[in-house]
Amino acid sequence: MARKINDVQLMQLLEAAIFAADKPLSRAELQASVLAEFAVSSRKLTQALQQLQHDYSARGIQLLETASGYRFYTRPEFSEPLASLWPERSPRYSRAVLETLVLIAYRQPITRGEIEEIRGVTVSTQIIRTLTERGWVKVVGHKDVPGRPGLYATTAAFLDYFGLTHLNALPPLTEFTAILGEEHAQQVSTVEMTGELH
Amino acid sequence: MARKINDVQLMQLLEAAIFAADKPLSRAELQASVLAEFAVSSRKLTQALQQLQHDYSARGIQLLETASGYRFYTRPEFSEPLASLWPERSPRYSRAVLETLVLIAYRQPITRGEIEEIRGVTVSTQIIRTLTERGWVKVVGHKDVPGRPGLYATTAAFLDYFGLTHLNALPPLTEFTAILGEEHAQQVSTVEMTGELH
Amino acid sequence: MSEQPSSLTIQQPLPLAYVRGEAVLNRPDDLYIPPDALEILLDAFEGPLDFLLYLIRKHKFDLVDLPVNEITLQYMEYINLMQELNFELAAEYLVMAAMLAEIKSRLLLPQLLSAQAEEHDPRAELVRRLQEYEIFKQAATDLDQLPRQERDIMPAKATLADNFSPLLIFPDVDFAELLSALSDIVKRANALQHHQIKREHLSTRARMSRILELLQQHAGYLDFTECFEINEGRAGVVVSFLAILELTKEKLVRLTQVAPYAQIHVKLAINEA
Repeated sequence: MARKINDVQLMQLLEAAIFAADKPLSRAELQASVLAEFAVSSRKLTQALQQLQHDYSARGIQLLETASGYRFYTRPEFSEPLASLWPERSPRYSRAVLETLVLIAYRQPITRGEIEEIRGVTVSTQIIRTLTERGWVKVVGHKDVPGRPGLYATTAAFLDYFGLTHLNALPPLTEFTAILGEEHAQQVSTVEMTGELH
Repeated sequence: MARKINDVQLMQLLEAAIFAADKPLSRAELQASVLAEFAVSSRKLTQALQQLQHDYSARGIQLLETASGYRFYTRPEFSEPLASLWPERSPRYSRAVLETLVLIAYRQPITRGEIEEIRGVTVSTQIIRTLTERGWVKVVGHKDVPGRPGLYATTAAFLDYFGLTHLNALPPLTEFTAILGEEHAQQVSTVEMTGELH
Repeated sequence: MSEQPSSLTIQQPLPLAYVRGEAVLNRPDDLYIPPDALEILLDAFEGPLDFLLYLIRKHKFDLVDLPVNEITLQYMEYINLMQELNFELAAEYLVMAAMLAEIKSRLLLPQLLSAQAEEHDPRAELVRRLQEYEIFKQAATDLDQLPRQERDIMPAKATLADNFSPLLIFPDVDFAELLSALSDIVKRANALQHHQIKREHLSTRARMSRILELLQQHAGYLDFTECFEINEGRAGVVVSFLAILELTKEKLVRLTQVAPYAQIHVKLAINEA
């Protein structure tokens, strides 16, 4: 038997659950766990989550929806004073790592050879290992060419880390019309078209 | 040089710090870390923390001051629904647990000592706890012997789980021995003969 | 800072550094690299495409009309400088030098200056690669600027209340397992011989438990009649009666009667209530 829950209690329960969880909680996870005993419609759930996001809009923390679900985060403007709470520095990533990561993000699924072709340099095993160990990229298949190289794609963890819900939310690729001139602008949009975003 | 911070920013910064920290933060720790760059008087700090406590007074979480400092906690009334976020699968029951259960079912009300006598081995507290936590067994009285041991009996939940309307629905021991086959039946009937019949 | 598009180096009155005994006079002036750490120059670029983009941007060359001649000269100047200093040049840089030289030579060939020259422009492939690389180079910069965990945002967490306990998921038990456990006990018949597996009906044992419970609920004290439920009929009354007798025999309850025909009282042997 479904128990009753009013709007305020629903919001408080969601709030407590999201704050207490060790990872982002998706709507499906919320329905299957804390809301299991209550019959909460999808519309009610959306309303409550929106209400929560609104309630925290003027606070020191914010409710973000990323690929794996909802989680509260501190606001980026406090990153500097908050850094003093953590003795170890946040990891920095080299341009080589970031360039490889964006190529996998925008051009997935992509082989290491294809990344090397665009970057014009060898992609070291270390770079790939850094990205896979962080859980940001993974092999999703193998290309049917000699050597059957792995095809890399980004993960939900990658999107979570950068606070994104979707690959669509990645910054759009810049069109360098200023230096490329008219005719080349068209080429750039081709680049965007071939990047499989979903 | 101490930087300026207004009341709202101070409250937001404290909020973000307490939420982001891995442990309760004392006033001294707050002053030494996130507030280090700002000249915040003790009075201002108290005010901001009180304001925060007030802001969360009607929410799913609350700001509590414990011996080691300030930290946000979920409200106790949500502990029950939140439990579903941390399911703990208990291990399968051992032979000892099942034998104890079946003896309590057939010989209730029975003391732990009596079970031990029949099984020939000690019945650990853990076994009894496993069965009582499951809600299948409970103490219905105490025997008037030294130590006044508890008398265990099965519960309605036990019958429900196994789809029995009544303890009578359990196979009678005599019938059961027939299922065991000739050799055992003989042994058992010996038992029955020597057992105190009335 | 004004500079001529064609000049890569800027004359300096004094050597910037001495590397292996040789004075280093020239360096790319807008690279923020200490002159005595010229080796880092290569590391500052993510390969020859990045390096070429740097040269093109620095000299404000138009990619559409890429002056291969000039860019090749600039590029080779760097390569030579690095070779003179015995830097280990990555193979990609040398491949790029060869590619530039090839483009340059093809441009010099007269037949390429025909009407269809544009279509067969040997620079086209290089331009395409430079454009593509620059797009992703910018994308990497943009990604790096997104607020991200650990650096800009931290998860905000609350501790669970003191009264919290996790949800226990109990194991499933099959009825057959229960019977199998019973069979194990029966098989150990030797041990059982000394103990009484008695022939009471289970209903009697169950009724014993129920009467004990009832006593607990009533402060350990019941009238004899309260142990019976008339609507259970004769069979039920018999079961209750047997249960009370068995409880008395096992010294779990005491029966008292203050006078003949007076009410019989059933009391817990040990009153926990």
